[in-house]
Amino acid sequence: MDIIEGVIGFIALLMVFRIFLTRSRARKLLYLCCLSFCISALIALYVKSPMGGIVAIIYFISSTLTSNAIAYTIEQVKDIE
Amino acid sequence: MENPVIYFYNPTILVGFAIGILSLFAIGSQKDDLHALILTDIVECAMLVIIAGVDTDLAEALILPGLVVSLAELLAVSEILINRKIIKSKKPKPKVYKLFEEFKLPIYTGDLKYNVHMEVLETSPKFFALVLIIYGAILSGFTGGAVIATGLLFYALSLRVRGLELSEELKTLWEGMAGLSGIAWGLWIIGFLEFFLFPKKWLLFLLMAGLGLVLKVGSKLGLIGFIGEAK
Amino acid sequence: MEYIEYLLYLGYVLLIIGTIGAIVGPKSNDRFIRLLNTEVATFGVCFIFLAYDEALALMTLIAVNAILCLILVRAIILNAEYEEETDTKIK
Amino acid sequence: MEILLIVSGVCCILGGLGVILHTNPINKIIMLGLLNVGLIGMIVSSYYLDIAIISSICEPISTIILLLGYMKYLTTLKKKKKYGRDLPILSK
Repeated sequence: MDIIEGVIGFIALLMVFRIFLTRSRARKLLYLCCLSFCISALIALYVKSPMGGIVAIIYFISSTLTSNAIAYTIEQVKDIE
Repeated sequence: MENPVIYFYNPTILVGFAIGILSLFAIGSQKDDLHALILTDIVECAMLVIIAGVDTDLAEALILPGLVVSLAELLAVSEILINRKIIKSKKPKPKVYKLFEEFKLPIYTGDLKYNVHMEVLETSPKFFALVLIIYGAILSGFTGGAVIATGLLFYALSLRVRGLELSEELKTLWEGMAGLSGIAWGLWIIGFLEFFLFPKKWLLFLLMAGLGLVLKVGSKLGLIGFIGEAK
Repeated sequence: MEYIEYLLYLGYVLLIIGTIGAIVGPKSNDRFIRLLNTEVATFGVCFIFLAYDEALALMTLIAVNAILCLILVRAIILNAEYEEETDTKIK
Repeated sequence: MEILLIVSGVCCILGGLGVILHTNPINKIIMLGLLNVGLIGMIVSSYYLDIAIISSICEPISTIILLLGYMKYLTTLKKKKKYGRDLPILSK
């Protein structure tokens, strides 16, 4: 169990630093997606009860919506700027 | 003996005072009105932090109405600023005001690249509004009112962004909620008063006061523009 | 370090960063950028509420913050739409 | 210390610095999402699960409002600039 949490935590830390360091906007969005998947897994592993599963599911759905909206805006605004 | 300033005051209260004084200086040297309005937000943060640093149950009871009152205050000041700007400008004032008209997507004038609506706004708002309204009805009081208002406003916004009309049922529902506001206020006062007069039946009066506050706060957000969309 | 102290110092850092950024941040003459900078200070308030165990206040603050965004963004858009006429009048 | 605590603490500090230091509003909004991830992680690690549900539902709402506002603001500014360049030529 501990190994799984360690691997996921390492991937999450790597993604946080890559979000902060890259310049391209599309790559930032991609890494944000990956980070939210990692956090959702960590939540489900941290809370050991069925309620934790519900919270992880709701967080997963709403983070997908956020990245969808940001992707739409990036493509539309590219010309104007 | 440690430093007397830290001995008398909590560090939270010190941070709150520092932020408040800094942002008040910034407001004083600002010339534009809207910048000052945005900086007022930080003064509100400083107020909340100072109250929270007291750390008793009374602090939590003071924060809840403070949040709602500051929301209403910012709403009123922003309306005044917008109206003054409209009167000053040469453009004629629009005769018919529609709720959230200014958020409509600019794809109709050909400014944007692709002729597509944002996909999230077509599928998600019904789900969000349903979940938020049911959840807010379970939590009553100020908290439930704020949660319900968030769901209703997001649903209305998503309809208007796609260029659709608000349906008649929704308008009637909202107007009915605004009309219930006076009754809800009476319910809250009666519940709060009887709570001291007849302490034996406390559960009934507690529920009455909570229900009154939910309706009151949830309908207060109809103040944005004319909710009835006057003809 | 204790868990509560960790939360408290995180809240102080976010509050101070947000305030300084909103007053003298890079390109903070633009209204939209200044609005985005003030959001950081709001998150600092969230952390301090979490550290002092005020659950109901935290829930209300999160719900109210979304509506506050709506009001301020609306004021900024309408102001930008009607502003140009007054500028030319001054010239 | 727990892993969730460390990850969300790093998220918060880097997100707060990133919102201030970037100058393009879309980059700022992405960084605001990063800050929000940290907040939800912190709330879950102190076992307030009902607040975590409310927070994760209200996050896309405020993000969508900010994005719509930015699109409208940008097109308004662009129109104004086009119109504003014409005016001095006419006045000459």
